[in-house]
Amino acid sequence: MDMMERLMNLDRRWLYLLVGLAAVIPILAPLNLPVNVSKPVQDLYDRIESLEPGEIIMVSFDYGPSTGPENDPMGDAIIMHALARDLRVVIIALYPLGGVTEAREELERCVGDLDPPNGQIESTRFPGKVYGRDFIYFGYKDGGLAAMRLMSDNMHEVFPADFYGTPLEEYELGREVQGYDDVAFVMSLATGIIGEWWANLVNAQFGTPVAVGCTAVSAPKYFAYYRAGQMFALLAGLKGAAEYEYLVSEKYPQLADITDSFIYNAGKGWDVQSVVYSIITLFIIIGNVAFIVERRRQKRGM
Amino acid sequence: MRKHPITEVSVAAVLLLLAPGYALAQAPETISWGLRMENFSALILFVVFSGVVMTFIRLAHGGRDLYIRRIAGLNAVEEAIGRSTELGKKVLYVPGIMSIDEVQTLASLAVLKHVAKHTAQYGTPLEVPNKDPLTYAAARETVKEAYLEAGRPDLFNEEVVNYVTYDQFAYTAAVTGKMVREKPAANFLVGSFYAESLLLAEAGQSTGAIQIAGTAEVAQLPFFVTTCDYTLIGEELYAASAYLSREPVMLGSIKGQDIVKFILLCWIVLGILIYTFTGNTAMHDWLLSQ
Amino acid sequence: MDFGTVAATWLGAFFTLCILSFLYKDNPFFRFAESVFAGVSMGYYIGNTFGQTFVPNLVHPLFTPPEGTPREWILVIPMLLGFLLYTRYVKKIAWVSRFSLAIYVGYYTGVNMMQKLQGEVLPQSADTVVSFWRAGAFANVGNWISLLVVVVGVLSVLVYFFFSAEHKGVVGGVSRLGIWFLMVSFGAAFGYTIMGRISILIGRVIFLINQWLGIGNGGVA
Amino acid sequence: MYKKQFPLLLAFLGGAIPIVSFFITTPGDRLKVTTDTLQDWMLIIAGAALLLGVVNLFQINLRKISTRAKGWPNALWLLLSLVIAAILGLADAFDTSVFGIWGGDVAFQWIQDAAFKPLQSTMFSLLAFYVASAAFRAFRVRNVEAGILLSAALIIMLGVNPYAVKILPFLPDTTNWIMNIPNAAAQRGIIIGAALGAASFSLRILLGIERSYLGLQKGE
Repeated sequence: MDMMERLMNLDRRWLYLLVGLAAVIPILAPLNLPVNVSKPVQDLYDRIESLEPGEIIMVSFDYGPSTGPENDPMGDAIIMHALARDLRVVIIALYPLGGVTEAREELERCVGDLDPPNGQIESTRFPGKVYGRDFIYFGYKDGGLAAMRLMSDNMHEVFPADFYGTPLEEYELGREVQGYDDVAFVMSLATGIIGEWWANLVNAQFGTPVAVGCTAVSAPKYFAYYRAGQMFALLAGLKGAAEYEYLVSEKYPQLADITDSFIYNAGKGWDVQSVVYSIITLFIIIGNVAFIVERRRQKRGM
Repeated sequence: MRKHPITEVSVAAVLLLLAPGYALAQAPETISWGLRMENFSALILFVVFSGVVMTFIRLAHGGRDLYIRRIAGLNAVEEAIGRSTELGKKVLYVPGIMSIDEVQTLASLAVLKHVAKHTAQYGTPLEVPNKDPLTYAAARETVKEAYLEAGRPDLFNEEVVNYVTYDQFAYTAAVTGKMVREKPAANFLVGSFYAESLLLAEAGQSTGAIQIAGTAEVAQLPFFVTTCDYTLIGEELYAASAYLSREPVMLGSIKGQDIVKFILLCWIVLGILIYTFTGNTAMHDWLLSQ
Repeated sequence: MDFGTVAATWLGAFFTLCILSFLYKDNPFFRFAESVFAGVSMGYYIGNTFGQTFVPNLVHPLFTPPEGTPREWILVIPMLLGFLLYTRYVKKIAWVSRFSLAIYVGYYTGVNMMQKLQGEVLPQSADTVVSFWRAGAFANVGNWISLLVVVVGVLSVLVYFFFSAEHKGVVGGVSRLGIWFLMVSFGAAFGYTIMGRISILIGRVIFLINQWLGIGNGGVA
Repeated sequence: MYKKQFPLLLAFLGGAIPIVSFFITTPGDRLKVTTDTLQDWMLIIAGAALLLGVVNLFQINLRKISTRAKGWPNALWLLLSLVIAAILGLADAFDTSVFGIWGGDVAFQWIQDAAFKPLQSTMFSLLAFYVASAAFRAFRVRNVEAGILLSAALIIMLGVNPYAVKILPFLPDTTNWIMNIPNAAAQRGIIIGAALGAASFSLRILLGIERSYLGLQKGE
């Protein structure tokens, strides 16, 4: 029969249709596919859970819009987790191609609309949390490695003013953070090499604990750093983001509500990725079964 | 010896390039003549490499027969052009998306010259769309000369080698569109490629064209290998022009490069043995900047 | 939202759908989008080249230097080399256009050659010179095997690239092994890269659903 | 004669300067500074070349329009959008306003948001579909090599499948091992080989043996 042959030479557009549906459906109606929390992700969660209220963490936005689907939910989850635990958050951006807007957008997504220069400083999502005291956005700095080296004890030289142009000295949290020693750890949300710099420069030279949230494509590279102990935790791609989001949502139902209200979150991204991978895997297997059956038949036929 | 115009010209060249820059260069006077020790290993490698390669070029020039193994992708070049000729369809040649500051692009242009010569001989239409303007300029020279050498300068016009746009994906959109509409019988995807590699190769595959790809971009090789009929992998791309031209001088340089590769292999093996059994890291350390 | 933003969103959605329609088949909408894409991107790079290259590196230092700084007359040379490229349109002196190409190629060839030797051959080889004895290699069988796999992999792939020897006998066997290593690498990298591609698609889907159709509250930019 | 030889000489010299300055220092490190100056010049040459492409685009598309060749309206759209985007871009570059209404920067940003960026990222996103069809077609057990290719890909793909990982919990670690060990080894082999090949090709260029990029014959 020619069904096998037809399967083998299936019009590729059917496959395109399935992939397209797999990308749209989970966004509109989440499938909530299971996630298995892995150790590198659990490490980050445990670290944040173990910090004392009032301690400061630094989140660096080292990616641009093209990897937003992977990195954005990591930023959301960690910022909200920290605020829910009454930690304080310092946000910076080092990625030249769009890191600065990513950081502002994710911050506003987490805390609600902000306009510090005109007085809108209290978070609408986290009542009582105030810009400049509980969280602050230092803005973007170019120069990568050089800036990171200088930040170790001259934070104010690198960032004289915050994102909105107000001198750091005018904010309580701004005054307090003079260098890496003032933060409990640095979390880098990275797309390219900047995350590696945090590990092999900042962690290696200044001993600052570093965690990285990287894209799936660069994950194997970062996994080697994690194994070598140069970073204490690692979120890799949509999978890592979904695992972390899951942990936080389990413990803090109020955060789960916020996350669920987003049109996009890591759980949905993970759904899309899992389904697309399953479709491709399935088709590869079908294609091979058809191929083997067909070849057998041809051999017998001759 | 007769005085050659080249002497004056070369003096002019030195003046043009070196003198003004050198004279105006302002730098601390603390540095004087010396070797950059941090690049010392590279210097030795450079000297050995150039020495061996040039020796073999000389030997080849002297008429020594040099064996080079078969490279399947290159043997298929003529087959692909032949099929286009039979079908009366176009040959599409994509020289990558990078400029001529990238060696892969230059290697691609050398292959292009060979391809263009054949298409000119057979009168098969050729199209070379470009993303980079300097590559475009160089490819135009290359193809024009190839047509001239093949005795068919009449076949050359401004549309054979053309310019599309400087954006990677806009270029890809235009070229994939072209593939689907004009259905070339042979697609060459040779040079430096990034994310567009699979878009081009998969679109080309869907039209049933014979596809020959070549790149040294490690991240793109998987996509070419899975979607093209033949793929020149890394070093094979750089050897392609020598292989196709069969010129002894070129083959000599391939031979020389093989010898250096062999020396390097021996160094690695010996280094591992010494490191493992004596703990001496000298052979490892020497390879890194001092 | 102001009119400009709304218009940009609608146009963006229109173009997004035009490109996606190519998946079904080539059609007039894709051809239109393709042409606009080529035109707009070219215009963009013209603006970009002037804004990022010509104005700061040529116009300012040569024609409008800030007060107190002298004009950098030396920039006349690259400007001239740039103009030489255009002599190709004048048949008689067309050969002069090769000068600029030659300098450009020569310079980068020199730079690249050093970069390849110093930045690729040396460190990558150095990473392969490992000890099977030290660094706790024997303490952990897994590590030892990994080391062995790396060394065998690198060497066999290098043997595959030998052009002087026919792939027969020992050389043939080792280079076959090299091909297997290449296949593992290609297969794995292919399977792995799909992840990154999916997230780009998600970005587009969210743009259409959220920004254009206005469903949900905020997402990937 | 010098028409042919002079460019080759320029190429040699252009390459010799960075190579020499890579290895030796000269008084005041002037050779290094010269090399850096050359680098800036190259950017200007590359920028100047952009207009070469524009000239060709106009040549080809104006001919299409004037002869009413197939698809000529698209040629018109192409030139029109090129001109508009270029005007806005130049207005931005020279800090002027467009028709005195919009600031150049605002207008240039708008056309990027409305057309350039969505077109660019959608074209990029087609890859998600293409990887699927390429994988389906290419990963077949035709022979030993193809079988290895397929197995490696399948292991990796199952490693990110939540259900497969539930059954085979070692898959994610296997994925990392394959990516970091055999994959890295093969890539290293390719990189070393390719770097040597590139160096040898570079040498042929500097010596004037490879000259097809200049449109020169051998021996000229």
